[in-house]
Amino acid sequence: MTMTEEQTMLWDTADRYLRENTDFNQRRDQIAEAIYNQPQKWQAFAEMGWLAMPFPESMDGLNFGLREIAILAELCGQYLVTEPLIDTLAVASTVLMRSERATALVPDVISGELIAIAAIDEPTAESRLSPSCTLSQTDSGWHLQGKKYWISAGASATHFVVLADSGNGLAWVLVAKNAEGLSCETFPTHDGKGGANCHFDLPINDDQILLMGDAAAEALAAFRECAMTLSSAETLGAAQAALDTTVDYTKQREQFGQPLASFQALQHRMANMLIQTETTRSLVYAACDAADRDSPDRGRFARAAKVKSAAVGRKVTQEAIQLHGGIATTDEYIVGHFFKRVTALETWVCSKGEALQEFMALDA
Amino acid sequence: MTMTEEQTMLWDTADRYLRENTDFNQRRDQIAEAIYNQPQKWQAFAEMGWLAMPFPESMDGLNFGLREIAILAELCGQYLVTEPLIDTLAVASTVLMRSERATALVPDVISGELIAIAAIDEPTAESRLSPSCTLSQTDSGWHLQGKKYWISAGASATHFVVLADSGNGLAWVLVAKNAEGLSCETFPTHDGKGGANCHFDLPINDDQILLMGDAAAEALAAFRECAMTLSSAETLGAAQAALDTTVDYTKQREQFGQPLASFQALQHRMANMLIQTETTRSLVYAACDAADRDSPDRGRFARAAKVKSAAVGRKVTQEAIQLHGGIATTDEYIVGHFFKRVTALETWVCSKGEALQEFMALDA
Amino acid sequence: MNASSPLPTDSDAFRAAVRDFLREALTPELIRAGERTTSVFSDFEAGRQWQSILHQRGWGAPDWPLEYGGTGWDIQQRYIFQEECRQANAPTPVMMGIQMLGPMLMHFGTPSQKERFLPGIISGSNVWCQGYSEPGSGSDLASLKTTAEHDGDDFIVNGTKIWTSMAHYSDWIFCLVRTDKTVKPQAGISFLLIDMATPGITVKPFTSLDGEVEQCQVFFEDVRVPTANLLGQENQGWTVAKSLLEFERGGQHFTIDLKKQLSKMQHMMSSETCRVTADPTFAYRVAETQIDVMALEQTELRIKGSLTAGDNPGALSSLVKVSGTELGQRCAELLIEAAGQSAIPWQSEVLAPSYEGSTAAASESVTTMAEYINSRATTIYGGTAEIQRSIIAKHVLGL
Amino acid sequence: MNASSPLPTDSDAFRAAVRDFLREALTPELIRAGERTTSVFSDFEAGRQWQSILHQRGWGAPDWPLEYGGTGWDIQQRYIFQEECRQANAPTPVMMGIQMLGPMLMHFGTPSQKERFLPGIISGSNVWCQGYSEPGSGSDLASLKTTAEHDGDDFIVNGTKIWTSMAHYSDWIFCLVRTDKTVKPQAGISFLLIDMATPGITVKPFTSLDGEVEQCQVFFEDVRVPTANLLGQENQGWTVAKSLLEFERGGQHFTIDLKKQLSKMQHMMSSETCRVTADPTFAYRVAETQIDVMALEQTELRIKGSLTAGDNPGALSSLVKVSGTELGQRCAELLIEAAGQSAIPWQSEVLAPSYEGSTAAASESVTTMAEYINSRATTIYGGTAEIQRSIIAKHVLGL
Repeated sequence: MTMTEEQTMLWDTADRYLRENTDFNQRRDQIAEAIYNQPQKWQAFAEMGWLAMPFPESMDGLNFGLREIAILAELCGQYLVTEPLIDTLAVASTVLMRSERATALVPDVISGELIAIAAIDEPTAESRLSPSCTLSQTDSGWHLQGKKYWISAGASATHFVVLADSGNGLAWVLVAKNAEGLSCETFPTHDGKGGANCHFDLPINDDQILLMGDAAAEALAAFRECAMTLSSAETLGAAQAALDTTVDYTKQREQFGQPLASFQALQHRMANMLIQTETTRSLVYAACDAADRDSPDRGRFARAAKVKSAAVGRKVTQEAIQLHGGIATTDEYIVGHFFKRVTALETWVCSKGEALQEFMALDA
Repeated sequence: MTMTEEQTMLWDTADRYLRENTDFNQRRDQIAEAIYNQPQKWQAFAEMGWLAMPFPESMDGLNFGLREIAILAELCGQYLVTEPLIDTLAVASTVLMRSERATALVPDVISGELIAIAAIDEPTAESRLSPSCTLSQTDSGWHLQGKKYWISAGASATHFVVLADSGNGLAWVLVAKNAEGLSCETFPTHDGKGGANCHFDLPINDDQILLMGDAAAEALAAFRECAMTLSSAETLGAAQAALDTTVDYTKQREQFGQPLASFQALQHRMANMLIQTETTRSLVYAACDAADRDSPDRGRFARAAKVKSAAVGRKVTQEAIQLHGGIATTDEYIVGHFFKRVTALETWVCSKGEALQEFMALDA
Repeated sequence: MNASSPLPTDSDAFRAAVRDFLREALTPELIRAGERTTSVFSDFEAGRQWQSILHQRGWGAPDWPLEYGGTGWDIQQRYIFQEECRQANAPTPVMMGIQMLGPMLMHFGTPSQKERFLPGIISGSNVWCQGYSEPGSGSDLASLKTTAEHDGDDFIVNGTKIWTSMAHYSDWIFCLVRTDKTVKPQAGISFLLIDMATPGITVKPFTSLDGEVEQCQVFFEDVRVPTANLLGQENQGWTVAKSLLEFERGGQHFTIDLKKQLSKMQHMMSSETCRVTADPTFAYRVAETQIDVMALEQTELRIKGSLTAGDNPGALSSLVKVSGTELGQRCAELLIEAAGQSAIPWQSEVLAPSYEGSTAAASESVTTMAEYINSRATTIYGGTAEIQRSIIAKHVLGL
Repeated sequence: MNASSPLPTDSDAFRAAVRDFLREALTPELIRAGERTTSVFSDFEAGRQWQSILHQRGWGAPDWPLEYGGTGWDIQQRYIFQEECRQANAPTPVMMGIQMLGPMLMHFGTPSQKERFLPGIISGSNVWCQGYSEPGSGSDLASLKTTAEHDGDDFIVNGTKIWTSMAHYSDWIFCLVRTDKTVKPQAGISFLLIDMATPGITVKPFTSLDGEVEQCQVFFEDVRVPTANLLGQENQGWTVAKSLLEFERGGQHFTIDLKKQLSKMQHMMSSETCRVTADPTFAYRVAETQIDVMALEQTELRIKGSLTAGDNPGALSSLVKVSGTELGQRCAELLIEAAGQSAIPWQSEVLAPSYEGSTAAASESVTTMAEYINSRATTIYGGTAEIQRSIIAKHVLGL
């Protein structure tokens, strides 16, 4: 599970770029102006090939596996990236990759022009897997009708990839954000990603239907599994960064004449944070490897990683705030932002509870 | 919830008696010789009126409430009493009190000659509430057939009060331990109470059937509720004693040139032990008061106390061992014995899981 | 009708009387302010308005002795009153003056100080904030560096205070300042009452993690404070502050808020957006939390039962504060799990009591995320959970 | 067939070969000894017998280098071997000689020491125990007081050691002793190998909380030990011991035992005595524990993957020890809950491998209580969980 040379190079390059191009105060200012996807940054991601990662070489892609994509996810957590990177890569790796009709779109995805975000959540909880959004046949083609809510990174989308019920199984439908008949309300989110609530009531032509029936269901399963692992990886990166920040802070901050880091009760709690973060790391990397080997255990590992990372991400970032004290409760200090991002990741695509139930069902 | 003068007196008297008549090493020796009920002690309990507590004055009883009985239970936890005190008082307060046929037995119960222990557990889990043990009518009377296993304090019983299925609802049947047709295997238990496994296959006459039908079911409900509260009270006493022992030990024991009690990580853990023990105390006393006031909430409080005390008793006694270190893992040091007794109390009559489920059912 | 007017002493009747009052007095906007409260403070103006209404009714400070405008209610009645206010979604005003400074003024203040300050506190016309923590001294309060030096009949105050809740709205601040640097830290501290309008004071508000502004840093530059504004003896400020801290911890009925959170949970679990109805462990975790809330409630009753009004609950208040705040965090965690994805929108305009429009979040999740985020601060302010545990270790266990 | 005999390198075939061997070599009594193991040690005689069988097969010390009788297996194969032994209920011999002393002898021992001691260790004919802790020095190991003073070619050893596992069965003890009192504690300690038959040694066994005897106190009164039995340089014992401690922590594959516990759980949950089948949260808690075991297993693999044989896993071994032992305690807690009342009988005779009679406890719960009780010691011996956390804080986090 150590990194290959290629992976190390990818990590180093991405880490350097993000370190040099991330400014925490600038990030706050941009979020305040409802800028969640900074165009130059997105362009740079495209130029570095990040958006081409999952696609095969035949499509001018890099043919990277989940382990490589997870490197970016981990760094997104560490640098609090608000750009829709894991969101688009999860869709690209699973839905777009499976759709012949999407082939024509891939160059725009790779260049960064087309930002496709999955729209699966609806107001009722069950509808995440069984959408109430319908795709129905009309005389002239199809019609999409329904609501998709609380779409993380929805504010940055140029297109939505909408999960709908076709009457004949599931369907994934591509809808441009500016399409007539789509009313889309965007809103800020606590984690700075920006979200959207959408009402769809519009005609759809064949080309927009990316997948249907069994293929669509398979793509949903793959999308969810991919999202579980990527959210785990990003959570890992955020938890590690929260721990690092805490270690640095407690070494500097003095109370009662000595650094906080010298208090045994705090030391043991930071040791727990490390233990939890490191064991999570092992599981996240194992989930990537299981997926890349297409192991029969891949679904089990993805769910295990999700369950573990959700619990650990929550606990570690909560502890990071507590060990800092007052300063961590302000918006101008970074550590609380890891906590907020981890909180959002907890429920993105699949909650810890859902993952645990599915894990048990796989074992039964 | 502060104690009345009478309760304080009861506490002080019982505390003094147990302090003066409890010797930890003697206790170990007796357990090794399979003596779980020391005759002089049991006689003293009777003389102090402890065995008469639940009965009305008309029966020469003291007519005390659950709050007073719980005082004894708490002290049983503190002094690791192996005599079958809460076991017999739980039966007396609920089954015997409800049975007219038991009236004749009460003087022997009060004098300590008749030691009646409830036998409700059977090899399968469900049978705790729906016994597979049968009481069936014969030409000449009745016949009791079946197994009762893992009867805590069963080794000290002179009689068993057996829960059986009469075909017409439940029945409580009194069987002398030396009755022909009862084969009884006694065994030591980790908590020093001694137990028994029984096979019943014997004729029963009418006088032995203490309760039947609805009255028996009501008595079972009352017995379980009473046992939940008394096990909570004894757990509380044991947890408090484990905490006190830990505080004393860590003040004396030095490591790295200072008392263990001066290490912040250990201080905070002992503070947690105190917080948990004190909040449990509040709930246990509230459960007693709810029972004594016959409040509509009495069942809810009994179950809440059971859930809380089981969790806290486990955690506090585990922590007590950990904070002591090696010495606490030996049989000759007291603190591990609180842990073992609390572990036995966790499952006595009703487990934490059962109590939690019942608590939720009451709320629904 | 003033504080001494007869109210039913029977608790059911008392509760009914409180409910009648609340039904009449709470406007829809005040109720919205209560509903959309995401921390200990409601919308400031709504809170001030509510305090004035309560004061007019004679209920401005139920915990105070009758002579200072209290109600004369017993502990049970005060508990019922607070519980009914919370259940009716009354807003919560800035209470530092009433809950914290008031009792200490009564105990340590001169007659003229009491006369001067208490009426403005109870009416809500003077809002107070608390100036204890400093950038360099959080848990280690005694290391504070803000100085007050004599200059004729005045002190000259220099320094800065941080985590000063609601300072940007406050008329006055009660402060710990160093008046003697030559003695050991606790011995050289005094307790000063300072008019926020005094020249030389500037306030820098912080945006909290939830995007709202409640905390501030307050800077003092050659601020003149009359020596008449000293509460207690000079260099005795630590004694005054210590009782205050304990009062702060013991003065809250945590279980009232916790039960409110649990009833929100019931409401959310029955909504269609709830993400956890299919997860059987969730209901169990809620039930275990309920049981812990019952245990804390009985503990609060035990402590209150052994105190007479005005007593100092001492170190046991640390136990209640730790349990109450950590249980509140658990409730907030359960709520955020139940809300799931429906809580991600962050629309601060929605929290204004005047807002009547629709919300991007599910209606039952509008405040959930902010409450969850703000719950993290509850184990930090008013003495961290770590400090409370150290107090328990030292003063209860004698370690 | 000795260690260098060819075995299949493909892991499935290797596993099959190990299974074949175990099927043949394990007698019913040895299996019963394995099944009725309630701590790290099986019945002593059964363990010794098994070690001798393994040694004859050439598998007495798979982790050792080939030249000393090791197997030459890679990490994966050693893991499979251990896993198969555990799954087949092979007994666990006293391993202090093989796991702890052996590697240090290879590293610090003179040629003649290696020649003299290693063969007896691997064959099981010489059983070793570890003499580190003393009544006054537990976690603070460096404060130890047992002295060794030069007298001609001997040391004279005086003092006492405590928590010496299996001392009452051991032929030899490796000890930390103080050889220089004038320097700071760590600098004056030496590492001595002492024959337990030497006059002046007495052993006092302790009954453990579960009623069995494993721990002892060992007393040394003017015990003569040849200076030739010094391992490493005089006053360098701390260095020797430190690597040993880390080796002890890293040398165990915790997840093998954890997976065994989880499979016991599956078995118990399908039995009719199981008390928790109706409780849906129980299955969830088992699943979450399973996930934590998976995470630890992957962590063990990550650590092993970055080590070559014989390397010292260092501070990361503390992480594995804390997680492994605390997870083992969680498994033991789940098992005791599942067993419920059926685990209350305490019949030590039942634990003897020769015992074939019936049991008062349910058959699947015979060892459950003792395992639960003994699990509490796992976070105490070999460096407490507190010491491990302090090591992580210091050496990994740099606090």
